[in-house]
Amino acid sequence: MILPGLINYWVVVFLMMSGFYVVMSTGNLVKKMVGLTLFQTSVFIFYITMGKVAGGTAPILAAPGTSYSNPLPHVLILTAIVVGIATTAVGMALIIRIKEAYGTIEDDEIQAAEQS
Amino acid sequence: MFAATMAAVLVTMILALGRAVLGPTTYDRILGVNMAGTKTVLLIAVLGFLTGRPDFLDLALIYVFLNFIGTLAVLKFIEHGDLARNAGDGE
Amino acid sequence: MSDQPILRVIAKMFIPFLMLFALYVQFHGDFGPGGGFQAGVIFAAALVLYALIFGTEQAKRVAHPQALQLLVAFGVLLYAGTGVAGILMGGNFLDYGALDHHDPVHGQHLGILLVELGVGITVTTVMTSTFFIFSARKKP
Amino acid sequence: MTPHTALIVSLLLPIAFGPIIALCGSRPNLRDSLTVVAGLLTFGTVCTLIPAVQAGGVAELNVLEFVPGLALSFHVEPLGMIFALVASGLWIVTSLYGFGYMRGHHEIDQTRFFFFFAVAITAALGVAYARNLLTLFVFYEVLTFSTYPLVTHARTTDALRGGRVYLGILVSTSVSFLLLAVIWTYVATGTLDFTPGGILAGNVEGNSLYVLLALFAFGTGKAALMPFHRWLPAAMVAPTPVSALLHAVAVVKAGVFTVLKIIVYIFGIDLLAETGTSVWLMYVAGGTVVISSLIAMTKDNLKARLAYSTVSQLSYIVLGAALATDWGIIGGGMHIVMHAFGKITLFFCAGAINVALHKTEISDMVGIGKQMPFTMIAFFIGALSVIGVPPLGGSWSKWYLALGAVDAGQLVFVAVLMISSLLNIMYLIPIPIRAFFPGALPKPAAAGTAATDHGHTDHGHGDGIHEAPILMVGPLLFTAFGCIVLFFYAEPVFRLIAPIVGR
Amino acid sequence: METIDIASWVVLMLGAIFCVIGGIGLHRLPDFFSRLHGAGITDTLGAGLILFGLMLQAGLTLITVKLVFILAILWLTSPTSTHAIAKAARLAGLEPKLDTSDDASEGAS
Amino acid sequence: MSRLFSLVIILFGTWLLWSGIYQPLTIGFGVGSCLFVAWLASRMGIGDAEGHPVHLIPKLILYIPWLVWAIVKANIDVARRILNPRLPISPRMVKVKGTQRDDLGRVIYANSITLTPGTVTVDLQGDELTVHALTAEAEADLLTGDMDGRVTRLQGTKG
Amino acid sequence: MELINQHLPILQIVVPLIAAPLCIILRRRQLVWVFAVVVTWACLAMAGGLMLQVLSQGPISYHLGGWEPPWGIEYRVDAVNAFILILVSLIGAVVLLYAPASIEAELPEARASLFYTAYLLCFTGLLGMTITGDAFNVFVFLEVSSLSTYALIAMGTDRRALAASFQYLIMGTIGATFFVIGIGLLYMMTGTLNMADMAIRLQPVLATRTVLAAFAFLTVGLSLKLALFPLHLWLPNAYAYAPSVVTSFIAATATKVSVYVFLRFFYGIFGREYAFDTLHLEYFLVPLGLLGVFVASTVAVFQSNLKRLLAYSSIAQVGYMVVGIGLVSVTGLTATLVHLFNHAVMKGALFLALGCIVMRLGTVELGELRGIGKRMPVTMAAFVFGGLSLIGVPLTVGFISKWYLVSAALERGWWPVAVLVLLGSLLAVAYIWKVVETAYFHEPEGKTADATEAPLTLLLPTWILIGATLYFGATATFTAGLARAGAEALMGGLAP
Amino acid sequence: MLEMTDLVDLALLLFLAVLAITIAKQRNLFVVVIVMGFYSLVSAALFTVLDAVDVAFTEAAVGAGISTVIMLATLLMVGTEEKTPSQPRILPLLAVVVTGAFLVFGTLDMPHYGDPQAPIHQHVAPRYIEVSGDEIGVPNIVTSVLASYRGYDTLGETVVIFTAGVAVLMLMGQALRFRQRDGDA
Repeated sequence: MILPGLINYWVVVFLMMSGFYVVMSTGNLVKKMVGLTLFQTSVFIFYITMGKVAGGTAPILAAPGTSYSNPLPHVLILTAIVVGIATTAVGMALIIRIKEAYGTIEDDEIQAAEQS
Repeated sequence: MFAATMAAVLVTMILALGRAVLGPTTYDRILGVNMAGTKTVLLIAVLGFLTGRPDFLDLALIYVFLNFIGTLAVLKFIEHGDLARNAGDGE
Repeated sequence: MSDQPILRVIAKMFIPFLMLFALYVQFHGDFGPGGGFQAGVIFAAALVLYALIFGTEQAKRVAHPQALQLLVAFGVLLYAGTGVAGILMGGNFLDYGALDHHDPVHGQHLGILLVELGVGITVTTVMTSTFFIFSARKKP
Repeated sequence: MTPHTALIVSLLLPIAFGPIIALCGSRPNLRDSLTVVAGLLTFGTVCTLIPAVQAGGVAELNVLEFVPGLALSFHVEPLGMIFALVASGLWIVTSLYGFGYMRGHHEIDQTRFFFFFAVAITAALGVAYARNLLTLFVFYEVLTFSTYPLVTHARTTDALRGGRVYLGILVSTSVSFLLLAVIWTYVATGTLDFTPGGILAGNVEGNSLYVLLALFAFGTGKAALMPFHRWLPAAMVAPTPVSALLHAVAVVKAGVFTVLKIIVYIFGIDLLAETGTSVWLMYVAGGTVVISSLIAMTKDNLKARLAYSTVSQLSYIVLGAALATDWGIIGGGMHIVMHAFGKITLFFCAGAINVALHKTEISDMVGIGKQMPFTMIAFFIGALSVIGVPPLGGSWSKWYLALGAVDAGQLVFVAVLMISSLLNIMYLIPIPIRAFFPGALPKPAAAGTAATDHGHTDHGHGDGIHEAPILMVGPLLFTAFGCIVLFFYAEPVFRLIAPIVGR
Repeated sequence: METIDIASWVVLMLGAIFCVIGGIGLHRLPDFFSRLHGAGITDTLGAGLILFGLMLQAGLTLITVKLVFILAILWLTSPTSTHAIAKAARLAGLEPKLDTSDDASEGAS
Repeated sequence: MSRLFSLVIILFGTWLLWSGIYQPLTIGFGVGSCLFVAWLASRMGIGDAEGHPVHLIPKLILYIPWLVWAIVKANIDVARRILNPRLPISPRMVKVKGTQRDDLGRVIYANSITLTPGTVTVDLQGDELTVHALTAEAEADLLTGDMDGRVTRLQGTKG
Repeated sequence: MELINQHLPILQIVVPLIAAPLCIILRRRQLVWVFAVVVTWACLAMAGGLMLQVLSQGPISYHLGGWEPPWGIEYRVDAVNAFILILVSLIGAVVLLYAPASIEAELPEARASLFYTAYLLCFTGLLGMTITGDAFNVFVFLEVSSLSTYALIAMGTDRRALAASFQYLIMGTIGATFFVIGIGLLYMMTGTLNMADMAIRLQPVLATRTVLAAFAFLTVGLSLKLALFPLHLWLPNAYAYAPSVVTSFIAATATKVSVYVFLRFFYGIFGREYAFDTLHLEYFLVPLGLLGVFVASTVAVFQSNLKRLLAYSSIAQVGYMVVGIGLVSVTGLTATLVHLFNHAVMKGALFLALGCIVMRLGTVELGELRGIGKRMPVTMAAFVFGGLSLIGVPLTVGFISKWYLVSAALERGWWPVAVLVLLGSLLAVAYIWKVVETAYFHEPEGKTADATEAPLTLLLPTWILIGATLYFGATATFTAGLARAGAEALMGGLAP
Repeated sequence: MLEMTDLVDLALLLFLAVLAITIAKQRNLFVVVIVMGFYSLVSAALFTVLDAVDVAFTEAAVGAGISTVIMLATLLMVGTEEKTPSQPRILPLLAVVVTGAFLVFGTLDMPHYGDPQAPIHQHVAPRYIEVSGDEIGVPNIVTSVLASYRGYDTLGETVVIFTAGVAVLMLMGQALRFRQRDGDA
């Protein structure tokens, strides 16, 4: 049985948006980064979801006649994951530097420090 | 058969997850997460059999490894005493 | 943390297998899940584990930061160099088939092996040195 | 020298001398003589073009393909010839005058001054030679920006404020109206070349034509049509040679020249005459003539009064263009020359008075005729020429303008011209009169300020002649003389202009 | 073949049951330290039985070898992690909720 | 040196078991990988007796079944208590001394304690283990020293 | 030589790409610099070569790995991106000349060789985004350039550089993620990632809601990257606090490349009919662009930090480009493309001039620059020329852009747009003249009192760009011709 | 059997949703990071269910491993408590709701989950599946595509990682100083 075909996507949309919301709503830089990671990871899920073929298996050649899921999204997401971790690393390095420079990692406090 | 096992694993995961979400202390959360992590290993192992392609157990293996490393990192973090201040974070 | 016997002992037993597993993943990416990137991350994880248990300074003696930096560059160069080799051998950039004119499939295989190795090296070294840099930072 | 070469050389000479002048900054004498040499050479080269123009042959030159399909191109046609002659000729005179003024006044940064002066002249020549609207616009803007440092030369707060108004109005109008109009024209017609008979006919019609004319007329801020005239008095913070050359000759004339050219070669007088599109412009110009004359009367500062006088005189030319008749155009063209000579004389005099006696207010100038007889005589001649009294050059242009008005059936503007002349008399003539005959006329109300300035006034009442340096008096006498000559030899000017309208 | 299937089925079910029990324990037990024991159940016997059941399914293949590896590593690491968490909790000042009743009364039951 | 050698052998064995692809190239990679890992391990100083306790393997074979049996028993016990509506537990902390010679032995002991549900090693300081026991029985079991002795014997004979 | 010609498209990217890790190996800063300079100029030469090839043979398609396009990644060079390639490599090459003197003055520590590495990576990323014909490949190189940009920006001496960089990182990553979502949706509906292939396969499914969503996500994602008002918030601080070299390079290239990608997607993949005739993107782009022009210019007038001032001006200029896109005509696109180039040249020059000032004074606060025109005449002259270009004075490149933009607006009959565009440039007069007055109408005092002219190594690159500003302003046949060729290609759509 | 995988799929998605909400609500950054690591782990499990074993591998290694470690290392230096947000966050919520609504709107015309007739399964991918075995000679299609067909993307990916390394080095500078001391000695 194929479950009503779009529920998966809707949940994924929810995931993406919760990540997006975290980024937008929090003033804490670390949490912003976490939110970003959440957002990106959810996008990965989105891609992978669309690559799934009902009745398919992992795209590693096995017995002839096997049906495989689509390998292309997998490849794309492998790349995207790498990009994600790279961004995280750079973001975290920046956060540490910000903490050293400002003594805080809260957005509003940083802004207050600049104004004074 | 595998399906039933799978279901049980899922239920356990839900329970562990519940602990992770509910807390109340940070350590309960870590415990929940850690336990759910090992359950993921089982999940993947069972899944391999369920889908008839059990040759992806490397995945399960890496999960065990990483779960361990993750937990150690957490411990290292706690040892630095940073968490002492907010041990019982309540809600 | 090396004064914690349980962790120390278990980690010591563990690390060689983790590293071996990383290499296994590296070289079996053709046949099953895995490949250079995953291998690199796992290898880095092994080094990170070592650093967690025995301290960053000790880990730096094992994996010298300067060597890591050179290897970072080397990984990329290996990948790009394989691509350029494709050009020099008469194909397009990254055309591994050109690496072996008699048996393009073998050329492909060789090329994939090399580029995966490049990826693996870069990822390992970047991740490791990133962790070193982070953990060596004094708390402000 | 072929006309082509002459064209190039005359354009390049000033700009080429600019850097040289700048480099010679440490040796003022060399620098100043170079400036004069450049002026003479330029003027000479421009003169060589006259035969070609009179022969009807138009020297054309494409320099750079500006944007594909639109080149920076030049040619010489009668109107441009006139303007080029005036600008380059008076440059020499002004330079000479400038040396005297700048040295006499101990101005700072004279090198920079003469450098930008040279650039401005190039720009003026560029405007004169423009083959198409784009080229004209380009040099029009270059002129604006290159004169800005001249206007603000003093670097005082006042200069700064004046510079802001100057730049603000000129750039705003040119960018928001003129450029829009230019591009519109291009989009509508596909060309920007100045073509006898105009290019708009058949391409733009109805209300658009009105809008376009308005954009052009007001966009040419340098023509100082009300309400965009404020920059001109504001720019009087500049040193007098600048006011003289740029605000009696180059800049303002570039403005009215642009209007003339656009009306003649872009709209075509036939189109305007048929459609009556420009009638409103006549009223605006006429209004400007009268109103600014009235304002001029209230000004006690000599340069400010002259500035408003200029605003008024410029609108004569615009009026002439707007009349869209042969005589109107000819009158406008001639007025460029006549007014240039008259007004530059007046400005020179104002500068000379300033340098010699440090006086800027008219009410302080009572009785200075004794100290500066030559200057004040020249002033008198210049004033008469501006008013349009024979036997001075100014009378011709006014005559032709009046003819044009009659031709166009707009008799009301004949009246405007008359009234304006009267007003001119009222605000210009009292100055020399009271200079020579203190107490001959009742003191104007503003004279009261003189009392507070007593020490200053005293200085002026010394005995004997106290003229400005010869380098200043010479040029102003020369231009005053020019006013007279132009009355008797107006023929060449007329012959130069007439071909535009096919006469 | 049949017997192995049945055996593995039984083993898997047992494992599943232990897993769930551990999960329940995670919620029923009163404090963090006692919950560690609940987690212990799932990690040791629950996981062990399930993996063992899978081994039975796979037979003598490399898959079984891998399952053995997984189990071995799991059993090596899970007590270590548990210990680490417990120790960290104690270091952070979290005190176990100890049985306050008399030791003897408990021993009697 | 011999320990390093045994490490390589064990690693290579592991490789072969994991790999499942026995082509010259792959096996060659395996050899290279094992050597590389061994080299790094020796650089790290983790190939010693503590980190590579190859000498214990024979005895471990005897110990593990016993441990598994202990685990099963403890599991069943704890599982019963969890399912019991009254939840008959009485958590307690207890300190025991490990009689093993070195850290390796104590670690095996501590982990064995943790592996058996009902007891968790909370701390290991010197030779003293702090254990959290869920029930009095578990505590009592621990205090019998049965497990302690077995682990000690695991190491013991080699002198 | 034949080999090089044949592989020019890939060499364009791979040469700087390989050079970056080599920089790490070379280590010595002077050596690295010389090497990087050679590489960037070689890239410029290659970009020129590509342009010649494109002009003589039409679009070039290069199959990476030898795989045919929809299966492998394709590099596709046509008139549009060859133009952008030239732009990016020109700016990259010129700005790099400027780097050593400047970063020694501005970088907190000697991190020079890493700096050049990151610079080359950023350069590579931008080129890669431009040249590729594969939608996902754009994302990869986008991230290469973005990540290096974050690091480069954070090198600024002011601690605000860090906060700015982080803000950019967040916004940039959100933008990139939106972009990825958009590509994912498109991929979902077409099954391909090759742009040309996508354009064809998209036609039958254009009416679906999914494609609409993809369209929206791509729009928002790219708008974030190109700092379209009101998604520009990351830009001013990032430009203001980055080291001058970085600001010059990024300001001149990064948003430009994003604009190009924007064009590529909307004209190339979705097609003009869909984006504009069906969805009327222009009613969204033109108002936003104009709003951006006015708001950003007005804010710029009130800035006291010159870098911030220019940063806001950049936002305004992006507004012009977007208006050009929204006019949907060959002239409008020509305006956008030509402005890409023109703005890059002039803004690069302006920021370089500011770099000279920073080097001598350590500040670009307007209040501390009194009389600087006297002390650093050559630098300030460059600034004034650049400023004039920003205003759009004839004989500078700014005028050319304005000319095309207004022509396009009038062609379309949107005369209010034309008027607003012109009025917008008056605001530029306001903020530029503020600087001119401070620089020239005060006596030098304080820091400026004993400032000296910047060294030749800084002035030379600055004046190269100013020279370009004036040259291409006087004769725009080259730039405008290329831009027009590109615009026509874009209007025709990407489908072969 | 298939029903089961779909069920697992949904169950895991729901887990993820719960975790996402936890992350959003939780103030203790330490917990946030741990839960995020776990989120990665669960999503990796989901990837396995969706046949993306390679991705699962990577996501597990990265998300649950390195990424968590790096974040924890950061937390060590910056503290763990998120300040209570002072102002109500209406605008973000609005933006998120609008974006989400648009995405949901976009899903309405999507090919259904798992539909073998979806365009992506018709166009490019089939070729990979059919001929990569012969062309590349590697059983893992993902590896073939990753390293050969789209090898250039992977080169880009390597460069991204390299860039991140350079960026971190530039920002934190520790290793460089170390190197210079070394070099001078």
